[in-house]
Amino acid sequence: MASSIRVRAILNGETTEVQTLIQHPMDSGFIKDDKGAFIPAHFIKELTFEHNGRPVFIADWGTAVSKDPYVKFAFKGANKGDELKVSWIDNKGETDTATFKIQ
Amino acid sequence: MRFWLITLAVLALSVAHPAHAADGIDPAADARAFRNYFVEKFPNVKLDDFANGPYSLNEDMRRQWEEKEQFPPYEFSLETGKELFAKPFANGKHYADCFPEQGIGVRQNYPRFDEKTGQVITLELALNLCRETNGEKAISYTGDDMAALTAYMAFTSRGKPFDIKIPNDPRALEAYENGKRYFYTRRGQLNFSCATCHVQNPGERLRAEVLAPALGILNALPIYRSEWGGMGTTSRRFVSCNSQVRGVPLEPQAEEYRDLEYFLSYVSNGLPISGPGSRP
Amino acid sequence: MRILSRAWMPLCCVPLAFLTSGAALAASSDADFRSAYARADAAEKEAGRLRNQWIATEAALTEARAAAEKQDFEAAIAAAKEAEALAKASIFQATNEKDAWKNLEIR
Amino acid sequence: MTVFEEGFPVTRRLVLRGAGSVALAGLGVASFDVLPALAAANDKYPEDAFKQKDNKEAIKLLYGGPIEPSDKIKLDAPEIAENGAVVPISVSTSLAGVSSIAFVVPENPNVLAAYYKIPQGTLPNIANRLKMAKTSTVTVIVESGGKLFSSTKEVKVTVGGCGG
Repeated sequence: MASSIRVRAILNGETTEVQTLIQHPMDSGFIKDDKGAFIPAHFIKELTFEHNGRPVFIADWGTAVSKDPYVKFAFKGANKGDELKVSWIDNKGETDTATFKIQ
Repeated sequence: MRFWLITLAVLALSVAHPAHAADGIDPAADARAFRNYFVEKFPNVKLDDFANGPYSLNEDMRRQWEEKEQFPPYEFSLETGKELFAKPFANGKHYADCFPEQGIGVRQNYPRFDEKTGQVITLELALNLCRETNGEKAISYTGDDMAALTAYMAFTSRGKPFDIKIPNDPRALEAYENGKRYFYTRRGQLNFSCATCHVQNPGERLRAEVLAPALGILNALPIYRSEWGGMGTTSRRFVSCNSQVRGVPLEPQAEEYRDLEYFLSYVSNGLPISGPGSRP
Repeated sequence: MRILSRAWMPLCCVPLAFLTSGAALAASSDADFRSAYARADAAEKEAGRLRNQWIATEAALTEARAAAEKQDFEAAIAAAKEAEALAKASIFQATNEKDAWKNLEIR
Repeated sequence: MTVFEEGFPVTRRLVLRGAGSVALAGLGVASFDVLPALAAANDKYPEDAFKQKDNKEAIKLLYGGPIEPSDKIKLDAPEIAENGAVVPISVSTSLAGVSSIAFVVPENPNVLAAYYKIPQGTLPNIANRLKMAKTSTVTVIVESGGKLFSSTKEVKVTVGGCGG
C-alpha cells in the first residue's frame, strides 16, 4: 500500500465524521536506542484536511503525538461522494497526500 | 526496585495452593477445571470476554482499548499481512497452498499435533515450514513479517472458537503435559511461573499493567503493544515474559514454547479468536 | 540451548611481556580466576542443559571475563564466584520445580 | 470477514459489534450557531510554542490572552494511562465559534502537544492519542469567540511490567 494515510469519512446526517490513522514513527527525539544513542526527532508537524479546496481541519503536532498517529473530528457541509484531500509534512520535510471519498 | 520485589514475592506466596490430583494426563478434565477456576474467580466477566485479557477486568483500561479499536494500531500490519499472504513464492506456490481452506479462517485450529513428525505445529511454525518446503528461507519468529502474516490469518478467524485437538497419541498427551508443566514451573531469578502472574494474580497491577487471566490469554495474538510500539507474535510474547522474570529465553518456537502454546490454547477451547489484538 | 557467542577470551596466554616482579602474584591469581571461571561456566552449562539459565548468571560471567581482561583478577574471581552461585541456584530451581509445579496446578 | 471498500478495510470489530453510533455523532447536535466563527488563524506552524518547556510560556506564545476554566468543555482522558506512549484523549465543547483547540501536558519535555485549527463549519470535537512522559495534568484550551477557555484533568502514567 503506497500511502501512509488511512481515512474513514462517513456522512451522518449533515455531519461528516472523519477518522484518520497515519503510518509514521513520530519519534520525539527524547528516546534512546538500545546502544544509548538518541533516536533523532522525526514527527509529523502539520496535517491538513481539505474539502473542495477549503481547509476543514488543520492539525499542528509536536513531539507528544503517538506513533502511527490517530485523530478524529467532524465537519458540516459535505455530501456523500465528495472528496477529502489529506496531506501531511514532517520535520524532515517528507510529505504524503491522499484523497478519499466521503461514504 | 527492592520494594516491588518483596511485595510480589509476598503476594505470590500468600495465595492458597489448589489441591493435588491423580497423575494421569486428562486434558479434558484440566480444561474444565481451568475454565471453572477463572469463571468462579471473575463471576461477572462473560466467558467470551476472557479473550480480551486485561480489558475484561478493568473498566478504565477497557475504555482506552475501545477507543483504540475504532482505528486500531495493528491496521497497517493487517494490510501488510494480507499482501504477504497473497505474494507467490519463487516457485509460484502460495502460503494458501500449505493450509486447509487456503489458510482462511483456520487459525483457531492451531497449534495442532502432527502425527507424522510427532511434533506440535503452531501457526508460526507452519508458516515457516510452508516457506521451507517451497524453497524459501524461514523468516524470524519475532519479526514484523511473521506478525503481519499471523495477524491476517488470525483476523480471518475472528470470533471462531478455539478448537484445539489432542489426538489419542501418547506423544500428543506428552506434549500437552510438557506445556502444562512449563506453564506452572517457576523460573528466572524472580522465581515466578506463568501461573504466579496469570493464575494467582490476574486483575492485579504490575505498576501500570493489569495482569491478564491465563484463560483466553493467547486468543488475541499477535498483538500490537503500545509498550513495543509495534506488533508481537506469540514467540515474542513468550520470550519477553521469560526476560521479565530474569530467565534466559529459549530460542523462539523451541519445543517447550510450542508445547506451552498447545496447552494454553487447548484449555481455552471454546473461547473466540480475537486476534490481532491491541494491548498496553 | 541459548547459543551465546562466548568466544573464549585469550585468557590463558597472558602477555609474556608481563614478567615483572608482580608476575608471580598475578600469575597465581590468573590461575585462580581460570579455575573459578571454569566452575562457573560448567554450572551455567548444566543450567543450560536443564533449559533454566538466569540472565544474572550470564551478566556475572561477562563481568568476570571483562575484569580478567583488565587483569583485575580480584574482581574477576569475585564475579566468577557470583556467577557460579547464580548458576547453582538456577539448577536448584529447575530440579526443585520438577515436582513443586504441581502445587500451583489448577485441578 | 474484512470487507475492503475504497481501499480501507471496514473491519469487523468484536468490540463495536452493535455498539452503535460513533461517539461524536451524538455531539453533532451541539448548538452550532451562526455567529461567524473567527476565521481559523491560518498562521503557520507555531514553531517556538512547540519548543516551550514551560506551560505558561507556551500558552502565552500561542494565545497571549487570559484563560478561564469552563464547564462547557468535556475533556475525556483516562485516570490511569494503560501506556504513556498511547494515551487516548478527546475533547468536545458546546462553546460557540471555536477557532482553535490546543492540548498542553506540563510534565512533558515540550508542554504543547497538539494545536488544532478549527475552520468554520467544523465541529469543536477532537479525539487523538498523545504521549505522556509521566503523571501529569492534561489541559485543553479552547479559543471561542476570541476568548480562551480551558479544562484540566490529571492522568496517572507509569511503566508497566516487572521492570528491570
